[in-house]
Amino acid sequence: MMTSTSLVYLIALPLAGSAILLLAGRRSDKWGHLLATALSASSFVVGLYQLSLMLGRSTGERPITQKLFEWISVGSFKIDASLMLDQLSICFVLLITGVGTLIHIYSISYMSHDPDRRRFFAFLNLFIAAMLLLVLGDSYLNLYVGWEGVGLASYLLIGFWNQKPAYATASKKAFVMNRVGDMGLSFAIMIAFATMGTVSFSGVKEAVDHTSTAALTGIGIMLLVAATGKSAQFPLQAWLGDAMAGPTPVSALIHAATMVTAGVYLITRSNFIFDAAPTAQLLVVIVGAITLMFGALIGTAKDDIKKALAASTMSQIGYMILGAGLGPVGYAFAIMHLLTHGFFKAGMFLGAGSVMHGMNDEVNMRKYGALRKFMPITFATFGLGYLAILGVPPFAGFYSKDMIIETAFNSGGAKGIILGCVTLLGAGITAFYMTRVMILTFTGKSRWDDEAHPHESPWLMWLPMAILAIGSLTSGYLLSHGDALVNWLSPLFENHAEHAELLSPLVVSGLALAMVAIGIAIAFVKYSRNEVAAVAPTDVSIFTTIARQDLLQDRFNEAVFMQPGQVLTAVLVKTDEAVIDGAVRGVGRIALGSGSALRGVQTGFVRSYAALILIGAVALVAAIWVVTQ
Amino acid sequence: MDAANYLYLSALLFTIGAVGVVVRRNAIVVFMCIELMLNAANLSFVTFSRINGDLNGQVIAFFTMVVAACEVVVGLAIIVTIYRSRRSASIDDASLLKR
Amino acid sequence: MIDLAIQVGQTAKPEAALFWILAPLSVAAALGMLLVKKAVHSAILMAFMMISLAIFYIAQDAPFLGIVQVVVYTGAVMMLFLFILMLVGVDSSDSLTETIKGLRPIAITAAVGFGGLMISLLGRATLGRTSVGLESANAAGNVQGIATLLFSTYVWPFEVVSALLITAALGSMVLAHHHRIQTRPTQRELSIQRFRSGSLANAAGLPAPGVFARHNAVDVPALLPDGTAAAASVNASLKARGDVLNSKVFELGTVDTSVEEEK
Amino acid sequence: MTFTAPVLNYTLLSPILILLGGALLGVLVEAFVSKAMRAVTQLSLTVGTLVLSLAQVWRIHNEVSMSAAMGSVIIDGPAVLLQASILIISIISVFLIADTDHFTALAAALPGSEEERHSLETGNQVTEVYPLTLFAISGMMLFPIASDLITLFVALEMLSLPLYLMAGLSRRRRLASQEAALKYFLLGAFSSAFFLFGMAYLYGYSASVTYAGIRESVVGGSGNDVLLLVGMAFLTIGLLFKVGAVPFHAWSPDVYQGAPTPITGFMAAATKVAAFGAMLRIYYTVFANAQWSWSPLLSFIAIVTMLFGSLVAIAQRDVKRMLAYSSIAHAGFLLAGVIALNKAGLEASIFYLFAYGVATVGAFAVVTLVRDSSGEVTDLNRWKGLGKRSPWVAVSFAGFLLAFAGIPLTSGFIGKFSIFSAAYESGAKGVVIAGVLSSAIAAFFYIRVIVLMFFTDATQDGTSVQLPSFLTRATLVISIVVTLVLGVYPAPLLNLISHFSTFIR
Amino acid sequence: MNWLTLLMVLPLVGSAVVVALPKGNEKLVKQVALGSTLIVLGATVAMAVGFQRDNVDLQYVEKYSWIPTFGINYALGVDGLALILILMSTILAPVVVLAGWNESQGGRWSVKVFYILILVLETMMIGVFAATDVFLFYVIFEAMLIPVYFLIGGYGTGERSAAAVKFLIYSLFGGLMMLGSIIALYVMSGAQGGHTFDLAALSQLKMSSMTQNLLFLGFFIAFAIKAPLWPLHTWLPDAADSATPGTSVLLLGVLDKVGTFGMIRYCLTLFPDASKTFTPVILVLAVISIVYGAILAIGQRDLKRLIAFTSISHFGFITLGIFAMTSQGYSGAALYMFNHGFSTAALFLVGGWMISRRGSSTISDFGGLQRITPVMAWMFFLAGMSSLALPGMSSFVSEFLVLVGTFTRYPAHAIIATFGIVLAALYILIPVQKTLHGPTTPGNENLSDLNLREKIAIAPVIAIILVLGFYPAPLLNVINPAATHVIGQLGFSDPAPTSGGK
Repeated sequence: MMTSTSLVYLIALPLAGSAILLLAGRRSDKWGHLLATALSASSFVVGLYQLSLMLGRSTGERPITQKLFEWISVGSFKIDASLMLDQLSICFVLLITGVGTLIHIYSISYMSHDPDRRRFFAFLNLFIAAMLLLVLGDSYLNLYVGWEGVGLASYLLIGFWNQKPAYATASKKAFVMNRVGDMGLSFAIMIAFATMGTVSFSGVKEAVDHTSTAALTGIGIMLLVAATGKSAQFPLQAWLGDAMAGPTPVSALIHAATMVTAGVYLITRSNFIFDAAPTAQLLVVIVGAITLMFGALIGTAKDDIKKALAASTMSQIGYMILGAGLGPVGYAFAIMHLLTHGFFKAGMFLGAGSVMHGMNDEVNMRKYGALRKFMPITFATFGLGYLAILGVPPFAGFYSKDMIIETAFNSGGAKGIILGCVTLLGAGITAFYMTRVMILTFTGKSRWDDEAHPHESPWLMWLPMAILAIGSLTSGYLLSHGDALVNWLSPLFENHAEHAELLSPLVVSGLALAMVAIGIAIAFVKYSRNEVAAVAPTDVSIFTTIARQDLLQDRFNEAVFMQPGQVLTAVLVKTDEAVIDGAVRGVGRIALGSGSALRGVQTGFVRSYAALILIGAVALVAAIWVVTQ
Repeated sequence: MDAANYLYLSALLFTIGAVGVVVRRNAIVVFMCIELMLNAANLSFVTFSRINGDLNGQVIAFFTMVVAACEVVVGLAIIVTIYRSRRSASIDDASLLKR
Repeated sequence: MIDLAIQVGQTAKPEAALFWILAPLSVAAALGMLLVKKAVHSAILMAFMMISLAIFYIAQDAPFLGIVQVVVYTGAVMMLFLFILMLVGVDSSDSLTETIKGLRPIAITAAVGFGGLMISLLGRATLGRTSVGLESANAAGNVQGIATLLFSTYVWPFEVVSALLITAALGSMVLAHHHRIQTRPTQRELSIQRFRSGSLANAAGLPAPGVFARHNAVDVPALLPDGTAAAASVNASLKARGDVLNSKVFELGTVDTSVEEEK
Repeated sequence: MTFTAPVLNYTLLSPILILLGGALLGVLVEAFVSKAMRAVTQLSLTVGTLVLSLAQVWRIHNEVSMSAAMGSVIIDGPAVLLQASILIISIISVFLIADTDHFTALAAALPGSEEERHSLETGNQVTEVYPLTLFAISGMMLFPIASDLITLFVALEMLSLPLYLMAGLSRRRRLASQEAALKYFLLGAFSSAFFLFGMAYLYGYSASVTYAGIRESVVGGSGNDVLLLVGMAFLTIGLLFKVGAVPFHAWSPDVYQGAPTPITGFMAAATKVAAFGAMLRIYYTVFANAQWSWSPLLSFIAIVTMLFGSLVAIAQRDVKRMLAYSSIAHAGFLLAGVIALNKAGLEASIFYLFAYGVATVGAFAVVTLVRDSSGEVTDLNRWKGLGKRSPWVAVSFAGFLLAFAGIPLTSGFIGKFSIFSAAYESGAKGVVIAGVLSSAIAAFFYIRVIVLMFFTDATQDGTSVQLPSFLTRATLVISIVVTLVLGVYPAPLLNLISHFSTFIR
Repeated sequence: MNWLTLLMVLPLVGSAVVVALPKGNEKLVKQVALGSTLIVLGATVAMAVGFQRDNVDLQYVEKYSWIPTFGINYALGVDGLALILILMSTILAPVVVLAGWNESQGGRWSVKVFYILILVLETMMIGVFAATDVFLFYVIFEAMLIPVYFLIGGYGTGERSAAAVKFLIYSLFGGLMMLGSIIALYVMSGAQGGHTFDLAALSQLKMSSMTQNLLFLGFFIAFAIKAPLWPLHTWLPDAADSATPGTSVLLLGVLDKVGTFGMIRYCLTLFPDASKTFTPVILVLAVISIVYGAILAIGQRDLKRLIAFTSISHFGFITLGIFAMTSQGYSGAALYMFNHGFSTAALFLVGGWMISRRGSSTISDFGGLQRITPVMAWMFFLAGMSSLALPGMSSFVSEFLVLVGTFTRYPAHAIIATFGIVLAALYILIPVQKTLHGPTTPGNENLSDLNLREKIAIAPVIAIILVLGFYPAPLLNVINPAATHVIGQLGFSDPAPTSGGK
């Protein structure tokens, strides 16, 4: 593999920005956001430069590495701090820095009234750096550093307004649930090291052949656990909705476009493991399928625009995971959906931010309505994103999502049919809830409070939205034209044998569009024709109630983990005091007690002392008597 | 009748003396019981002296008498002192110091 | 017991008789010491027992010790005990009820155990050599034999014992010796004091005790010319002991019977 | 029968003879020197005597003799070491005794009487304590070097009688002091009766009263061991009484508490050296070959003693009583040295005795300093905040306590280590385990006192720390310095002990 | 040049100077103390530079006869592990002095005494790691309790004397257990060729497995108390609760390391077979400590106690690493010791500043500090991140090494221990949320942010945490040779990759 000396700048630039802003403190308030944006942009430029270099090399020589220094080396556990850029990473690098830069720009305006804007940009830069490390690391342990780094950045950004207790709690929840996933990654690394003696991607890839399936399945499942945590997949998805506590640009960047897709990256990156571990792969598919339905169902019931979008994100990532779980055929489609999703979902989030910006930070869609007139640009960009996510041709989603649905159907047997149906149904539900969002927000009658004065956002905000909207419009076509992305990525993946086609692409598209149409229709019937209540109605079906509560996931966690955990903690605290320390104190008390009791021997009477001596003498004599028996 | 009988007698007297120390309360009687024990020991010395056929035992007995005399002097002085302070010769009354 | 008996050998019959008479008596006396209430009785029993022991010493060819036992122990030490008993109160008697809970059963058990075990052990003891007797050791005389040992082999402890004696003397002095707080008044001072006191009644000295003509004893107060008793005429210590007789019976046909003498 | 005149080696006996001479001179001083001059004369006489005696011990330190006094005493290495220890401990004790404030003005005066008040006012002093102390010391010096039972018995009485007396001479709380004397005396006499009875059986067993003779019988006796065992047991009772081992310990807390504090210190330190010295000699030479018979029993007693002393000390509220129980526990530790029955055990015991003795005197010296208007304050509750009142005194007391607890860098640790390792070496593992365990228990109450002194606020109850007199200060300084130096660099002393500690038989 | 002796003497000289200083000038006392610790640090660094890192033998060896009667030597020497621990101690000492500039003021005694105790303690801290004579080690091991005892009892807060006593009694008890074993070793050495306390010589002793097991326990209990291993930990929360932050840093950061250091240096070296025998039990205890400490930390209401319980969890990791008997485990544990010193120092020092400003250590009394005292909040947050072993922090490297090293031999233990990292997130983030986040609660409005002195004090700690997180090689290079050596001596080598049984 070729080596490079410039990869490090990708990470170093935003990292330096973060460090400068944090260390300089208030002194950098005036120019901090500009610096951060500039550094993010320059990182993007470096990324483009690397892309151009890569394009200039032949297929086999495209991946490059840079060894920075020896990080950990103990015995056979040798980890270098080294970076690797290949066809997969470059996609992510560009997505991260590109979308990231747009969101930096957006945030300059969006956060302009916040006294801590500089800190916000520092965190954003930190996130960019960590995310880049995640995708550039050449071993699982390096990836792990970025993995937790983005977790930290996410925590800091979700809790950016942590003076609100609920937000602080949300950030904590995100971190802790991510850590559960991280634990999975730790296990995966440990198993890998114990069985293969290496944790670098290349090393593991080589070792797969002579490693047992059981071990590979273990690693795969643990990687999946990691992915579920980071990518908000079932059963570790509960944090994502709460994570909307963070400023909207954060939701757009981290919780829509980039970080949450890290799980997809991980699974795709580990394709050699999953390909060799069918059980793990099956689990990936199952998790993806469940989550996509899960997210879609939650999305139908949310009145909070950001939470609805978050549920959608969850669902869309479910698609990606599902796609990645479909094996060699699916990886590229998963990545493609990831990239297109990065555009349209980020665009929609920014749109939501724009709406909130104009609506005094109101997030309840029931208090929107008729915003189309007041925010035309936002409506337009949001609408493009909407079409993209629905998979309406020729928007981006059409290319990427349909590929996944198709691949699902074609994955063979009952599995293929079930998965295909699930993805189709998901598409329909997606259409329903996205249409609901559109209707509630932009059409109908206004349901705002009196204080609200909706207005279009400044250009600094709508420009990024516009760019992303263009992406939503074009990216699908560009990436799939001539199987561009698939071919680009194919050197990384095993060659695959084609399954017999169950359904042709045209049929799939037709079915999908039909489902979408049904979804849209239901939404129109339900929301456009009826008056929408400004206050969420309570006399709703049990399903709505459950969906509003994230399908009871929080309740489940509360009842199964948190409450028993709290009880356990309380019991242990008491036990520690009463039993363990009590035992120690008990020993002391026994000593003191026996001391006090033995004091009783000392009656103060000479005669009893003499009796003691006499008893001693008798005892001695008796002992002699016994001995000489 | 053999010389060993003296030893038995000596052991008996010693025992009685020892018990006396425990059961009697008058300091002087207690002290006399101790003297009884010393005398019992002396009887053993004399008897062993005879059995062993040397006079060492008798010499020890003699020393014992002298030492006992000294002890008596000191002991009685102490008893008298405490009697004068307390107006009581009962050793049970002297039990300020305990526990 | 049998072993020891064989090895030790038999002693002459008369000694046996002596032993079997005196031994039970001395044991009885020793037990008596524990059981009698009055300390002085204990002392008497003790003295008896010591004399018995002296006889045993003599019977066992230790005449010197026997004599010393009588002279030093019974004569001097026991007398010292008796003196102290006098000082403390001859009549004082102990209550024999036990006040310390549980002590008596313990003491009795211990005593029975101790005595029983000791006798049993002595019964088991063997010496591995025969009894020698003191004939040869006493050949030059018992006193001479002891003296030889005392002044040669045991000269060092003998010397040290002298220090012990000094210690004892010094110690008892520390505890008993009073310093004179003020100097004793001289005859002259006493005389001056007498004359300077309120009346001249005592200037000539105190009246002598006893009643002229009727009775003449130190424990009866003198009668004053008016027939009343002169309290000052009796020794104070007699009064303190309550040994003063009532003088009333010795008075002449009294003029005034209501006078009560002081005590 | 011919009489050969006895030959005494006066040089070898001179340490004791000097002491006796000094004591006799002291008696004469009582008779002929005016009251005003008596105290200072006695003090200088006593100290002079002790120093002279020590010098004499040094002069004979290389001598070895079994016939110094017609076979009554043995002069050998351990004898010299023990005698020197006794003398050094005695010297610093005498410094304490010299503080006039501890002894009654007139022993014969009734407590609370006019006579007592008067003699207090006139500044009367019982200067007889000096010769009595000297007599006691000469008894102690003789005790460990005696080599026949008679001398042993006489020495025992000689060291005891003055102590009985002096225990009753306290200036304050005189009833308690007299009670202490009575208890000490009665129980002491009781135990010496056992001692004597044991002697009788040993004499019966071996037909000899000398160590050598008894040893010969132990090694190659023809009869059975009953008389030996009984005699040994009773003799041991007498010795164990003196060292305060359970169950013959009961006198010591009461006597320690009641006796005048300088005497308590002297008694606790010097008597232990003497008694253990004698015990070591007897068990290491006379009874060594009967080890099978006494070792288990003595081990049992040692274990019980350690644990009892440590446990009961926890529950004490009086500093003197606490130190008494601690000294009981230490008697148990020292018994481990006897049980060891090897050269290491002997060396360790001698080191321990010296180190412990010095620290003990120091500790009691501190006790003498804590006072209120009615004398010493021994209630631990009133020692609160001592560290604030008088940091140096408190720090040195803490030093002694840490030494007792066996914390490293104090002499106590080296002592404990050496004695336990010697005992372990001889296979007495149970004793070592019990020793370690009771050390842990013991640490508890030593630390409690340190907490009281340093970490508890003082209450205003009139307790104060007296400014130590020059001599008391000397005692304190010497003992704390010795305690620390022996903890940090004990090598010279250990070498010395190792060089000398062989009993001749 | 006798480097180690020099290092030990320097603080003593410093304390002598402090003693000699005139009364009343507290500032001068502090300056002298700070100067002394900095000089010691300089000397340590100078010494460390000359350390030959590929040499597994002891270096800077010194040996003088101390108590020849018992074969005791004043023998010093360091291997990589000892070197980094000494380095850690000497770095922490000036930090503690500077950070706790005013913490000596509330004590029972003067400021002077405080610094004398600190300096004397520093001497002993160096000595305890440098000793190669078992007796010398024991002496220092026990003697160093005394200054700490007075530091807790004299300058702490709350139930300080009770806590000090508990600490001392626990430690003494453990020490006496060890003394028992030491005596046995000594006696055995006498029977097998002459009394000695030389570590190397003692490790050659032949003994029955029963004996070895018992003696091992004697040592191990002492060390397990020191490095609080469940269930011998209950002294630590009380002690940490009562001690001043600086004392806590030295107590948890350095003194407790003696326990884990001792396990490596003494338990493993002297009793290899017994170590193997007891490994299953110890591993279970270690895992329990990890989880238990973490859960208890979550349940604490008091900031200091919380930190103490986190340390119990961390010591579980260290113990786990040691007894995993792999080079990763060993190096991880060794590195963990070093890192834990700094992460705990950061937590205690910043926590201490928060507590002294707020006048309360109850977590719920704080709130919203991030808005009021941003720098302090950041420092606390970073310290917390270090404690939960966030990648990029030094503690991550060590924790992960321990887990990986354990997993290769004892997967089950490693798996349970890994759950500790989730709990760690909880026990750090809960107090972070309660103290730093949320609205500013009454009583916190006027707290002041860190001053320059405090910033200077904490800066090196944070710097070390971060730098070593990315570049631990300098330390690992020093530790690694010893790791392989020690593991090899025990007859272990790292498990080869299993290929999962294929």
